[in-house]
Amino acid sequence: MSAETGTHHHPRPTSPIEDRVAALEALLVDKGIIDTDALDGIVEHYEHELGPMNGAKVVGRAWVDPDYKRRLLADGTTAISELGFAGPEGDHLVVVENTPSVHNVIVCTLCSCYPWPVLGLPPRWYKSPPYRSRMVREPRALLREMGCEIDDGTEIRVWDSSAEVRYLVLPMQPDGTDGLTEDELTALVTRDSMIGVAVL
Amino acid sequence: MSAETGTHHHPRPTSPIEDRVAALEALLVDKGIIDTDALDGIVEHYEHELGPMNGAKVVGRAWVDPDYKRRLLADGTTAISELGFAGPEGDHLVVVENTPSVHNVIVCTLCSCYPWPVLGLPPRWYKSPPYRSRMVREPRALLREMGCEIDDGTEIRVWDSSAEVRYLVLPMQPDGTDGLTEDELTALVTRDSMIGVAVL
Amino acid sequence: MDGVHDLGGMQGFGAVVVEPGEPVFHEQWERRAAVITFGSFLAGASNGGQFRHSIERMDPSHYLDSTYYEHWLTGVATRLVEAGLITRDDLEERTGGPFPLSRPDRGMRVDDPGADVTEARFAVGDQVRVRNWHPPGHTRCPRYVRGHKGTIVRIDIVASVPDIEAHSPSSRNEPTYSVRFEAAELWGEPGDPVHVDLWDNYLEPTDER
Amino acid sequence: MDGVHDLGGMQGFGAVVVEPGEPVFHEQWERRAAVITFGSFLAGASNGGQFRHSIERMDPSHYLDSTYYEHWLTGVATRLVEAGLITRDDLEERTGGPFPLSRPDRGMRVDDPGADVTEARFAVGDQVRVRNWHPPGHTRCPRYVRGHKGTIVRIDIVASVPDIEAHSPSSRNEPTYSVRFEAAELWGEPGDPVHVDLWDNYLEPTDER
Repeated sequence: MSAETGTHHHPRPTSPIEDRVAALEALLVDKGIIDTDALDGIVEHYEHELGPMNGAKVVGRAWVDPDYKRRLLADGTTAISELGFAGPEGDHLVVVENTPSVHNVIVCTLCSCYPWPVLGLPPRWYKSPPYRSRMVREPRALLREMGCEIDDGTEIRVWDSSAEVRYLVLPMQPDGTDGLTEDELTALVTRDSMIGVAVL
Repeated sequence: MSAETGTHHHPRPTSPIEDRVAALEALLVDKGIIDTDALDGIVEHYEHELGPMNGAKVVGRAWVDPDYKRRLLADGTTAISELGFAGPEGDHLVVVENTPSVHNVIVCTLCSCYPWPVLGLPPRWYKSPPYRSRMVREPRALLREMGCEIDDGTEIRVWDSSAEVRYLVLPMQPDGTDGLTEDELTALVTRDSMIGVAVL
Repeated sequence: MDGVHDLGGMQGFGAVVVEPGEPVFHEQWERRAAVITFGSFLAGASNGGQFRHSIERMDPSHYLDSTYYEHWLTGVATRLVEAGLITRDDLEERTGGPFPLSRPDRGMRVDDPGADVTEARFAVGDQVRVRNWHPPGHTRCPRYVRGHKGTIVRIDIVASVPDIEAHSPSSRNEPTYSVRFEAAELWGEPGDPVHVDLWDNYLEPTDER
Repeated sequence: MDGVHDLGGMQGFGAVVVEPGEPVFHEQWERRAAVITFGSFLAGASNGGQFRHSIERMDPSHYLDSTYYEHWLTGVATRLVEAGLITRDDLEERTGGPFPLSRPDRGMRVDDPGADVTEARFAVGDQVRVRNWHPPGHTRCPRYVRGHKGTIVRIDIVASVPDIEAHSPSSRNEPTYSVRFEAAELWGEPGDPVHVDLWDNYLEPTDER
């Protein structure tokens, strides 16, 4: 870490991040600006209750229920809220469907927008400069580098979540899984397949 | 300083710059790739023989000798070499003249190109991201911030030295200096006035 | 603001490094930074545009050298100091050392944001061109699409314009769109299309509608 | 390569800090870095395009965090390792620790650079448009003028195209021009003009000649 203030000619090394976080928290509590008891619960909710297991339920349902899938693609927010998933960074959800001719992948080049209610808080690589810079410029090459080979005949559609919409990719159901139950199908769905950096 | 290799998630702090320089120099000498005795002389030449005192002589001559000034503006490289100044980063010199209606300023946004034979090696601020980023985007505001106020009626011409040409600004001769000798005039000329971030 | 945060299309950042089995928070301080950030939103210290812009204003090398939750911490602390709820001296005294904040806001203050726009100016299928402008303040229009032509593929909600809410005591709502850009238009060579979500005022009609 | 080195028009870097009475070299290591750099040129380790590109390929935060002579040192060391004259292991063993080098060259190798162009395609006063392209390798065409219209104000020498010499065992010469761009064209608002020196192949005719 090297955060410095001012110019790099006169470096002013920063305090350790742990000290800075502790100082700001203590200051805000002392001044009565934040109430950590309530907030601890909120963050625990984000940490434990939100995550790709939610998105997987949406995908599993869409695979077994054509009517749900139709509603999901027409109005993602409403169809997803039927399963109980809603909240910050999920007020306007759009689901984009992978098909043999189209593969979708999501990115946020300006910061790190991500559909929290269905995927949880984003992984570091999603927030990193390499992913944010390259996914719009060379999606096919980057997906290949990440182990996701897309057929030349398949168009890759990149979705840069630069406004209010948060995207979820609906992956294709893997071959040979037609006999599985909804729960079994849900268990097959990975976070990366719902971002679009993997296929199932 | 914080140079790290790899990603910032797994920092690998670098060795001190002094150690890196010493190591590379020793390695190249041992392998016979460089001969530091000869090179020391070259660098001493750059450090002590090149600098704004050269450019000042060009400017002083142009102020007292209208024929030289005409040749200087028509072919900077040749006219400057008449005074004995030439060499790397000075093979294609263009002199841009300040007038009551035009103020010129030079920058190199992509690296730090600079007319070495007449101005020497560039100062740090010329090579810094703030100067390189802002001089093309908001020259008038940046010049004002640097203490150089240009009349609203005067066009500022920014020259980004992105190819082979290196620029020298010919400042306007200060009022009330008509009676001075060439040497006295030369002594008035500053580096910053020949970059275009100051007027005399 | 054409800052280093505007990463779309930039080159030279190397490989994407995926950490298998990554936890939600890597260190306890990340969890505490999230607590502080959510708390500061509840305390009304920032709207979305103000918070994002406080991060965009970080020193560029600090931005690139630090991870997401340090961005949050730095942005939140900056906003709290700017709002007068805490002082930098208090912060550094408690920290026992330097606490870098973001650079000052250089955006133009908007006193009158104008009337809301509730009708979509464009229809799905329309060709549009993104305006060429380079505001010193906050915007959600990435640099890599400015000046380029695209096609409206979806009309989304009417929402507060971030460029305004970041620099105004008030706000203006406008329709948002998803716009498809062909790779050749953006990068000058064939490739796959990119869709970018843009506010109404970022767009202009083209002659080719 | 659209890297962080391509700084023209970027925002967020703060004030220009001028050091009064600044020496040519601040530290002895800067002088030694200059010695090494000049020596490596004499040894034929790089042409101009290769050397500049070796610096452009530095890790972006290393680039922003370090000063000019550290850029030189890093570029020169990278080139010497790539040329097989030294190895990174040798370097790090001598250093007694990590010696960061630049990232690998991602430019397209040019085997046949084509014939020299010796006649200027444009005349002073011609309107031109800068091509919109985003090569992964070296170029001396700054991003802030790509796609924009300007006017030829000066025809300069015929010179080796950096984009080619950085990625080819051979080279191609072309005329260079100084091109004037109005502020409104570049930034979308009134202001003072910028002149950029560009190689012939960076430019296209416009309909408005």
